[in-house]
Amino acid sequence: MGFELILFYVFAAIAIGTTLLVVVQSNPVYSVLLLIGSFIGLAGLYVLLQAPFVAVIQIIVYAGAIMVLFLFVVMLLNAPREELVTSGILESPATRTIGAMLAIAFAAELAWALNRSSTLAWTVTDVTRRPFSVPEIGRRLFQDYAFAFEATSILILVAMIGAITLAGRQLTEGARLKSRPAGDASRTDGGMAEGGRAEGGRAQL
Amino acid sequence: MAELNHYLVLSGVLFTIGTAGVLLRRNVITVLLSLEVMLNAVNLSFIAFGRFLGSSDGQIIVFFVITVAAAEAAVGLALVIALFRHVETLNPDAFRQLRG
Amino acid sequence: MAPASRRAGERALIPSVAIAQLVIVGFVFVVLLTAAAGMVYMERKVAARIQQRMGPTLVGPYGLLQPLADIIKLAMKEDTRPKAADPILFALAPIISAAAAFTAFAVVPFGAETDFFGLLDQPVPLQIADVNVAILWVFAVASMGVYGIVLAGWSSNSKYSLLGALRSSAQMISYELSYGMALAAVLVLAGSMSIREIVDAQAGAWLGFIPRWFVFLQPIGFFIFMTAGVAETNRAPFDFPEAEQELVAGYHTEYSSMSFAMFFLAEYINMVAVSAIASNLYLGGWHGPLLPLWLGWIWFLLKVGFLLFFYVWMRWTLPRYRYDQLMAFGWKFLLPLSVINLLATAAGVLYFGI
Amino acid sequence: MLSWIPLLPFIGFAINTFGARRLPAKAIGAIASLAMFAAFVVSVVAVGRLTAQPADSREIVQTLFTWIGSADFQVPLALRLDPLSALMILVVTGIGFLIHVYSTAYMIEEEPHEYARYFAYLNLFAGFMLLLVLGENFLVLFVGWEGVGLCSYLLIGFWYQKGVAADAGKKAFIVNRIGDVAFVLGVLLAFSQFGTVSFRELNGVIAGLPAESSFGVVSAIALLLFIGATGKSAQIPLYVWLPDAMEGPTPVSALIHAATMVTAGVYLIGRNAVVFAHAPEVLTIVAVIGTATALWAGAIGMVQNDIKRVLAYSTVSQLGYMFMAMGVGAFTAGIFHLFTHAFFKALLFLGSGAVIHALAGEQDLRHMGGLKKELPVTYWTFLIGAIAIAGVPGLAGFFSKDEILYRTFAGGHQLLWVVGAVTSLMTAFYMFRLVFLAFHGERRHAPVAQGFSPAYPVVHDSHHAHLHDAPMAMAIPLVVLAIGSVVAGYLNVPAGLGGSAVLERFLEPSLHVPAMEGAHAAADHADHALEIVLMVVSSAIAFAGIGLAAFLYLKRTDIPDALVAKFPGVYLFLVRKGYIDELYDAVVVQPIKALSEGVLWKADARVIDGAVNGTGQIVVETGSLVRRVQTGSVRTYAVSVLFGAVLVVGYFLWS
Repeated sequence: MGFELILFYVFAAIAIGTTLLVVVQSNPVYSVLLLIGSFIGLAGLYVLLQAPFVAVIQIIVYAGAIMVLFLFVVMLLNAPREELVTSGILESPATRTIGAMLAIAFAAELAWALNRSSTLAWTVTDVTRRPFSVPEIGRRLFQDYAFAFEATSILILVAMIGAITLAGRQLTEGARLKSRPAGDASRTDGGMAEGGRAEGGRAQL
Repeated sequence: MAELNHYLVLSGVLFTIGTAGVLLRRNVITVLLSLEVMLNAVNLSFIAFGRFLGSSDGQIIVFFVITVAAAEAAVGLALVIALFRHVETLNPDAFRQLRG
Repeated sequence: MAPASRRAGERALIPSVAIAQLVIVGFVFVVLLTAAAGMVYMERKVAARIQQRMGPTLVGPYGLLQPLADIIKLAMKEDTRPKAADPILFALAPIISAAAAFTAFAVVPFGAETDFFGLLDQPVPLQIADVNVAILWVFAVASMGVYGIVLAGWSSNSKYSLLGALRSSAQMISYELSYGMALAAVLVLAGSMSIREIVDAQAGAWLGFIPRWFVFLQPIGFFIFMTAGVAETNRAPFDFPEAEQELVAGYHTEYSSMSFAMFFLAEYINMVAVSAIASNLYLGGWHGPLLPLWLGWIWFLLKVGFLLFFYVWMRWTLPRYRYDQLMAFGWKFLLPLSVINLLATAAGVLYFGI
Repeated sequence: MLSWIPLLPFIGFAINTFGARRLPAKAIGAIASLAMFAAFVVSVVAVGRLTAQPADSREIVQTLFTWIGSADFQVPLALRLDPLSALMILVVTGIGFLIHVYSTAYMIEEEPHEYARYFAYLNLFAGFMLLLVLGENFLVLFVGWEGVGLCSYLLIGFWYQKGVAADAGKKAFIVNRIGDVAFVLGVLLAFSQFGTVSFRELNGVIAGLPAESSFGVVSAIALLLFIGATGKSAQIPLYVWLPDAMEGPTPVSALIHAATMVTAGVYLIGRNAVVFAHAPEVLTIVAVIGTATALWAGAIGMVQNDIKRVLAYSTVSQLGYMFMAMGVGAFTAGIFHLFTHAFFKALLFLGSGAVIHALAGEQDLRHMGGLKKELPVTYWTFLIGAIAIAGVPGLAGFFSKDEILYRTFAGGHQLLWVVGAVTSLMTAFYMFRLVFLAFHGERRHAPVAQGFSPAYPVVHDSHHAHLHDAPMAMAIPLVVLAIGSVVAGYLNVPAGLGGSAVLERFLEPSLHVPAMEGAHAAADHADHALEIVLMVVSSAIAFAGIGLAAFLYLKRTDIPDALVAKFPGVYLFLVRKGYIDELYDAVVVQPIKALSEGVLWKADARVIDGAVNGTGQIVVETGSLVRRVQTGSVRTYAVSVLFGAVLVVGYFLWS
């Protein structure tokens, strides 16, 4: 059992453990933090897979940007602990069990697929040992995949505009009146942070 | 020496966890987080395949996935905020105005 | 005979290098801690001088032991926590900031390769880890630093803290972009992401007397990097997270004793890290005239010291921005400027092969 | 290099379009003219290079890029310069430049942005025309072909506030469409049969075939192309648009409707000489149509009273001549006439423009007269033009026209020759009728100011204002063109007069037709005595026409009215242009209107709308059923998605 394998198990344990906690955790803030932990574990795995670049990108974009966004929203909404509301038919045990069963069935299928498929015994051969240098990846990304790249950039732009138009709007009077007293502090901050982001957004556009 | 199926199994497990989260959680934000988990599981298998097939496509596709995930998170969270302003809750089952 | 000796050499080599690495790690850790302490002293002295005061004089000669006194004081204090605070996160937050601050230094080289005067049979780089995505690493860690502050602000469940936290996170996110762009410009110039290679790309001199430092090729980039760096470290004139006059003490209002000390530490280590990276990327790291390569670390220290002094100088000279001004500056001036700078650099490399 | 020739006018167009409201009028005119001049210079250089090449294989080809590339159908956007197109670009750019200069003065009273619009159109036209003549294949040519059509529409309707002008524009556009359809069909047929749209390849392929004895594919192609040509070049039956096109500004009439665009049809035939040569029957049709047009238009031209309409009909008639030449296989002669005609007809139009300018928009011959004294420059240049077109020996028209007539006769088409001779009599007659009515005698005033034109504000009362002769910018082009009209003919002095037909030999490579060897040989070796005789005859005819005109309109000015009184029917018939417009209206326009009415209320309202509404109904019905599925709860959707995923994965695992 080589050093690399040990590392693999360590990172895998981190990833699975944190992810599980993410799902069972009832406090969204914790969920977010745990998810960051899982990302870092995955980043470690990427490094094991000779993809350090992706690993760092994963940390920068996912952990550094997307998750901050989540954290922002959680704080902004001063997210309440999950209420145990029972909202009509959907909360009937039947549907819950259906969901659970589907999930299990899916897992079963995955397992089946894994031990059915023949590609699994692959290990790294000398051909594939060589890691990919960043310039190499960059070249492919900007030459072979240039169109997809441009397309995604446009997608990002659109998403940005959409996010700003959706969330950048100031609270309407009605919403203000309905606002709960508990979270007024966070709401004011929310307004400010929102203003900050909206402004940033405009500057970007 | 880790083999491909180590990674694939791991990715499958993560994916299932994410799926369960999406289906079972009653908090939109957590649902979105579970979605990210699923995406990451897929990324992992992409990179693993890329590594073991000796092709850089795996990594490149992961970039695109990450980009899309960023867009998805931005819009999704914006929607969550907009919805929260109306119904003051994060329970997805509360957003029923679109019932046909 | 010869083979035997080589074998012996090999046997001797492996552990000695490993030891050297460990030594370096520990060394860096200690140096950073002391540097933070030193910074406290320097800060107070310079501030005093700028305000025409003497500053600390009583404790030790020239008040040199003042930092020690401060640390002891902090350690002795009671560690309080608000009732409504979230215990785990409240404890976690300062650790995250401090850890992030230290981690950033993992990829920062501070000297040429050396074999410690023949101590080792094989020279080791004066650096913890020479990874080929170092710049991105720095960027990533910088983006991790946000969490400490945000969590601190949120978990202590107090208006001022939350205000500070949100402000700072918005600020850091905004300035990270310019920060990254400036880094990108440098790596376009050097054609590598390993800081060591970047530094070595700055060896030598133009016309024999102008050192080949990137600051001469990237004056705008340097300016952007330093500005964004100040914003990243939440120092004046961008010290919104802790705007005493506005938010009592911002995100660490509720903190006291060692957990407060950790934030303190983190801030100073961040300064050191940013200065070290800046002097590596723009000021040619340990390359400089007059000194042999194995003494290059002296140059390095001088440069870092200068930049640190510059930090303090700025803090006590410039007034604080207004929040909207900060945002406007970051998004409407710094970011476009950095983009233009990057494009210009790329064009230069592409067409003139600078 | 070649690409610059059409590009320069386009650049001018762009500048004038976007600078319309910013640039001063002077700058606009200057830019437009400069663009044309630059194009002219480039053309001269290009032609210089061309002539430097060995005589038998002169051509410059420039392929810009592959325009259409699908499997075996590759169309490059290529320009080709050969002797024929060389001649054309020189004409287009040279005369075009002169007319631009002329326009700067002629249109000066327009609003600045209108002025810019005018020059933008003019440049655009020049660009397209050059593209047309330089096109290496049918498609490129077609782009130019349609482009010039568009510009002609825009420029005819330039004073769109004036209903007549707008209608004339539409008329020109639609009539041209009819021809264009045939043109496109011809191109498609050519492609489907011979798999190429490149002139050279097509002609090469066809040159290999024997001339068709009966009406076959080649003949069909030729016929279709010819119909297209009749549309553009105003031949029977599609000539009706050209006279109305005179509603446009006079320089436009000079450039588009006399010198360049209308000759596109002739050029097209010349460009595909081989194709036509292999379709003898079509050639005959061409010849007959051309001759008929020449005669018919000449006849109408004799009685028109609008100075520009007379010129318009004379243009139609001269084009008829060109087609006659093409029809009898005398391609060189036809192109040669095209060349000379460009000079003197442009000259005549510009002269008439000067007259109209001086008379502040007056166009009716009956209200002119005695302008000789006030407008010396205009008069003399106009006179030269008239002499040239009439075919008086020594001037351009003489050589080209006699070439045609001679070829016709030598080609064994005596009947056509007779008609052509009669036509040249008419030509001489109406031209000098025009000259005498306009310039000689004494001034006849209109009862009230006629001939509305927004270019001339009504306050500017024409009759008592002092008549000013053409200003410099207008005079210079007149003079240059006058010189051209004199000397242009000497490019191709026939062998009969001891000349060495330079132009003919220059054009030989482009118009060389293996199948016609016999005819050419016959023509070349025909005894020069016959040629001389024919020349004498036609000169005599020309003088006769002039004399008759002088007699009727200078001496016995009562006779014309008497004639009119004697044969009112004929006169009315001719004045009304043979009721052709009315005929077309009755036969074509009205039926189409009726048909479309029917379609609108029957087919469209019932069938199509019914279908559309039906679809909507169906959608509504299904929607009301299916909408139950839409529970509006996110997680139901998630579950269903996962369900689908499970099914799909399961399927793949089973198989």
